[in-house]
Amino acid sequence: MKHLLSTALAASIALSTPFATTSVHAADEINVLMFGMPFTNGLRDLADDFEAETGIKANIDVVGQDVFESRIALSFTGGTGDIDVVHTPVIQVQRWIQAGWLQPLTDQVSEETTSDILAGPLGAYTVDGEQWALPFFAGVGLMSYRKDLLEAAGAEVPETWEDMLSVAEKITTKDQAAIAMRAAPGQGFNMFIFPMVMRAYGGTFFTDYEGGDFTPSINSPENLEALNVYVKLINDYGPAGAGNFNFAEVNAAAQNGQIAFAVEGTGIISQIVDPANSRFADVTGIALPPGGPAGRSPAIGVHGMGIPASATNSDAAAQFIEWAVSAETVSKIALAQSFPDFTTASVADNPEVVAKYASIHPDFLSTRVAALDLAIGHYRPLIPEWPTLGQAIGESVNAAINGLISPEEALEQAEADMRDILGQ
Amino acid sequence: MIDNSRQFHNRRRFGLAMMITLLVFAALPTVWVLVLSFRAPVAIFEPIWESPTALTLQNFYKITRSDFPAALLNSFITAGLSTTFAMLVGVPAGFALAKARLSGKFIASWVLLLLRMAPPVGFVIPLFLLYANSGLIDTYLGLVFAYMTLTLPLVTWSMWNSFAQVPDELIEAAIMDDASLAKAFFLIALPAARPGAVAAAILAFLVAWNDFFYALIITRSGTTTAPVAVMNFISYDSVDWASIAVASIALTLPILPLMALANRYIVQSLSGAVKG
Amino acid sequence: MRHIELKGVQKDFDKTTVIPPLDLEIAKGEFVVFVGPSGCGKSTLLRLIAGLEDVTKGILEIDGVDATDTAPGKRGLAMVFQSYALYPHLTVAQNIAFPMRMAKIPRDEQQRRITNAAAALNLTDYLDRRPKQLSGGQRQRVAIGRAIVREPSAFLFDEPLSNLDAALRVGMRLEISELHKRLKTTMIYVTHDQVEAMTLADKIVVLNAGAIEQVGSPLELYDTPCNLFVAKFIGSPMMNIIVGQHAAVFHAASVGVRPEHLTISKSSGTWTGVAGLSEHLGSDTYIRVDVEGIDETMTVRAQGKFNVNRGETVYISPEVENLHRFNEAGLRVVS
Amino acid sequence: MTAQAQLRKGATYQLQRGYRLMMVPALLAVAIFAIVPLAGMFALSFSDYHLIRGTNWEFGFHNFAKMLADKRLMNSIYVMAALSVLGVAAQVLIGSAVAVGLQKITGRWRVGRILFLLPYAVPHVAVALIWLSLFTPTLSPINAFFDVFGITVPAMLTSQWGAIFAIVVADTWTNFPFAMLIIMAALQGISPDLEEAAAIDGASRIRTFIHITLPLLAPALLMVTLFRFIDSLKHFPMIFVMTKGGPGRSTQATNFYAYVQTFQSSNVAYGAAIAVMLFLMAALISFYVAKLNQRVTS
Repeated sequence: MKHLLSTALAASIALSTPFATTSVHAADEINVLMFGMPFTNGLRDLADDFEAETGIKANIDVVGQDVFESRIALSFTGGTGDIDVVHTPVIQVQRWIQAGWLQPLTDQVSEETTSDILAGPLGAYTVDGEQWALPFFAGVGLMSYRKDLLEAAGAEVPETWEDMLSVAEKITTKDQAAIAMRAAPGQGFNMFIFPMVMRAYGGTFFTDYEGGDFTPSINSPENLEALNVYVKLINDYGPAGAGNFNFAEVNAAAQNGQIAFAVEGTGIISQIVDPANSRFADVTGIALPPGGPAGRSPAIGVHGMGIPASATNSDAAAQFIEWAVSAETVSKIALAQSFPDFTTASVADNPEVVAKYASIHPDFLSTRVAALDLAIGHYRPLIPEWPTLGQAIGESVNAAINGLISPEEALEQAEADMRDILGQ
Repeated sequence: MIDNSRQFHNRRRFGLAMMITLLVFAALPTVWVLVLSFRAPVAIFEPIWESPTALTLQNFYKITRSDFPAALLNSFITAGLSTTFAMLVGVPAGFALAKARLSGKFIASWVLLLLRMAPPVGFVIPLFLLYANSGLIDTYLGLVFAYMTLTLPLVTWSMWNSFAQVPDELIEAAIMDDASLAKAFFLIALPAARPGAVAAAILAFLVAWNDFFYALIITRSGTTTAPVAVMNFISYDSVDWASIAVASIALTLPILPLMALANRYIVQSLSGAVKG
Repeated sequence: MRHIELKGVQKDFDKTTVIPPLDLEIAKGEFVVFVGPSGCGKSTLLRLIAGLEDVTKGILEIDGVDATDTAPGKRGLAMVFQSYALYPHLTVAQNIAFPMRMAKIPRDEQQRRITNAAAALNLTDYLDRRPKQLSGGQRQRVAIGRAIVREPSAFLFDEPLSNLDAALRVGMRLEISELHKRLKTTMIYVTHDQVEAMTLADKIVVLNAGAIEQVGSPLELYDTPCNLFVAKFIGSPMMNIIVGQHAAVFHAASVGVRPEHLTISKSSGTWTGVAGLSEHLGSDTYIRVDVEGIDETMTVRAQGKFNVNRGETVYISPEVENLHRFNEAGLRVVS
Repeated sequence: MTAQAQLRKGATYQLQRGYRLMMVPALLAVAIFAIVPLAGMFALSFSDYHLIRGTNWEFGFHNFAKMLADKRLMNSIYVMAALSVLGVAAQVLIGSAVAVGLQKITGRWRVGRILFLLPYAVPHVAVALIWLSLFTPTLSPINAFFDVFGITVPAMLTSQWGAIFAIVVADTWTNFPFAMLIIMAALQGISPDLEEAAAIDGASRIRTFIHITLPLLAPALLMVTLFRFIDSLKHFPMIFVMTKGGPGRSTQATNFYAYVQTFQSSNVAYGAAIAVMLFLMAALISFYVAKLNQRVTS
């Protein structure tokens, strides 16, 4: 039986190896796979610049995030070598490194390049002394608020989630919701937002992450308190359908004036406060996200670019990455797109860039820096299992929001799932 | 008598009301997509009656400058090729299955149905590993081969049914007239089963055109098909509804004339299968 | 002269033998009719000759040459199917032209033959129509036309008239008969209708359960049926069969007598019976009679008009010289 | 035809061989394009192929043993059953209603049937996106319309049954025309004499429909139901686009769960085992469909 099966599998996998082609594309050509966000869109528009500079043709494929996820898993394991440069969300990178899907680019990028990159995001890609990717994006959690509505309600900008609850109650009427946050299940959706509440109340994912004790602690009283707050804010003070909102819906609700507060990543907040996008921009302010007994922990999401282990053209790939994160390229993109999340330090010295984002909102760049300072690198645990864990926890949290199970049950279920996934 | 006619009118009215309700159900999303496609991006989240003039052609222009037209072309090529291959291979096979004297015809029909109905999620990984080793990832050929798993059983099975309705005596008459089997097939059986063949080709094209899953896994930038490309309008921080609406229209328009043209043939070929 | 000859031909479907080994000779120009009840294997036999079925055992010769394994189209035979099997997407002219196209006959020759056939079959006005637009009789003629133009050495007809209504059937029967007289080509014709067989055939082959019961001219079969099966199958109304005591008188297990060989009288006769239903056809009268000592009701033909009331006692007498005597095996006893 | 006759190479031997030759390309194609990946799927289902955890290439029934205790799988089957039963019922009902209704419409209004056919032409990804927009409260014209009257339409995608309802609606919208087409075809096959005869016999219209029309439609209805049912086991784009299996796991139908296991949890072997289970279910149903169809083809 066993023999038969392995033979069948081997046959199905290797049947056509004799026809295998070693290279999918020419040597002076690289394939870049990214998912859609302002930076990557901007980068795609600059592909010709790269070819003009280096003579290397870059096929920059910018796809939807779902499409991206489905593709890379098989490309990496299949070792197809069809991707030379890949988008590396920091939360996934650990898993990829462990699985051997990336090659380090420590020796391939120059000191000159790395020294111009913010230390935090750069460090997020340093594992076992090797550099596995270079960051181009660091989004942090911010809060936008409607000055006019706060004034009308006679309330201050909330400093803590406790404050938020009381302010939200004052603002919420039949026609006016107070707040919207991502609630859709997913490690990049509600699990981008919820840990901000969790960590403010002192909640953690593991007993001692820094000390290396990976016993799940999601079922803690702190987390339960946080989840109750999160659920209450969304259900009692959110607009209709808030229980399944994702960033797009949050963005739309804010721009339509449906809500007073949005706690979101910089990308969305910058759109909410941008007069070109939003009719309420002139009455909207920016602040740090609320904190709690354990302080303030803005969400952080880092994106970078790395080289898959199976890449056939890694020299050209490294060249591309260096070009993509260079001050010149990033400045161009920051000017062409709505992209304030750059990690190349010297771009902030570019007066045009500074002027552009100051014109959107004077506090924007400064609040972003303040939030970056507060953010912890392992906001979401940097372990290989995280994507699976985050998915499972996100599903439970979403179920609690939508009343399918109670918050207590949700956390119990999440803890059981975590143990299951971690094999404990 | 009076009672009867009132009943009759009530019934008519009820029937009419139901048909109108169903028509609204059928037409609303279409109308909505048309509206959405002409909405100015700023006004997209506002009800149409609040800013009825915020209409624009910009969305259409924008999409012509994206990757979507290329994906549409890829869809045409792969759906067209896989339909052609499936017809070339499946139509003769359907004919032979309908007319040959074979044991195990039941098994054959079962296998065909099963292949048509099997869940692609199980197929796709072995297929991917196979492709990865043979350089078929992101090639038209690879996608066309994958679509053959959908279109070939469909074409063979429905042509089998269509040819079964062509009387055996027609083929025998041709054979008696000294036609070779090939001539009997091309000159007699195929023309007699034409509605079925047209319907089969259109259904096969639809299935391939419709596919999302295979294309998601085994295409890259070079051969991305339109159903996958439309997902690219959902990006990291926004959903481009206007482009999605335009893309949906672009995805549907090529199918419409086919459906209008083939409506008759599909009913014709289905009716045989159903009457049996 | 021998044209088609079957030597020990046997046909099995899977493991069932539908035609046990069988010998048959068909002479050139002969009009042969295979007749028998449905399921007797007559169509299968025709299809064996056509080549649409394989012979399991035995040899089929055409013109003295072994044609057992010859492809159907190469046997020089033309077939007219029960359903006509007209090609629905082709016009009448194209249908008729099809076998000539296959034989690669030059265009002008094709045209000439189509014109001739259409004229002969009254199809000239319909050449551009499709089969759907024709009546049953016209379709039948197109099928015949398609067969004629090939100028085959023999025509095979598979119950060609069974889809037509009664009136049309008589007309078409005459047309086929005249066609045979004109072309003098061998024709093999399958039917379950013994009237068709009697009126058309030079030679009738009576089949039962795949086996030949008797071969002969219509009158031979009528006058000297070789067994009970043929005796009962040929002739309408059916031959009266008498068994038991009354048959024993004639030293036979059973005795057959046709209705026209019985005379009926109200005064005296061999057998005494009670009159049942009478059918008045004008020229003749058929009277059903229940005879004492005979189980089956007998049919008697009286010439002209013969009036008898139901229940009236009648006397009937057989013409002894026209009696058919059969032994216990049902075979004819030759006196 | 018996083997005997083939050995004989008789008159029809060439013909039968010709038929077999015509099947060869299809057989080869099926073997290469379908049987090979299928064998791979079965092999994987017995393996321990995992994209992250590593693979020892040990074969056994462990995946199937795991399935028995997997609550998420049970949940997914439940979801799949709900989606299939509700969706197929709605499609058959609406399809029949429209088919019967359209039968009464004659003259130039017949062109109107294209309106009912249109949804069938829309690719499923587009269908899912369109209905996602209609179920997104901030965007949907339905919500906006009812807002005018002060009615708040509840958000569908945030509750289990709401999300199932949303998927069923989208699925029904695009697939009822299929049911409609088949039932229209079957209605054409029913002689109007029968209904007229029933009317003359004094049967009410409802009785006529139940006793005359419905039994004659039964084969068509059964065919539609089975076909749609099997297809609904393969639900993917609607879930992928509209709910991602949420809220919670309440729309994770089995096929989607297999996808999640394979692509999100990297447990390819387990995903393949679930696919095998689905395959066996499809095999069972298609066996029945093939039986039904046998009358037509033989």
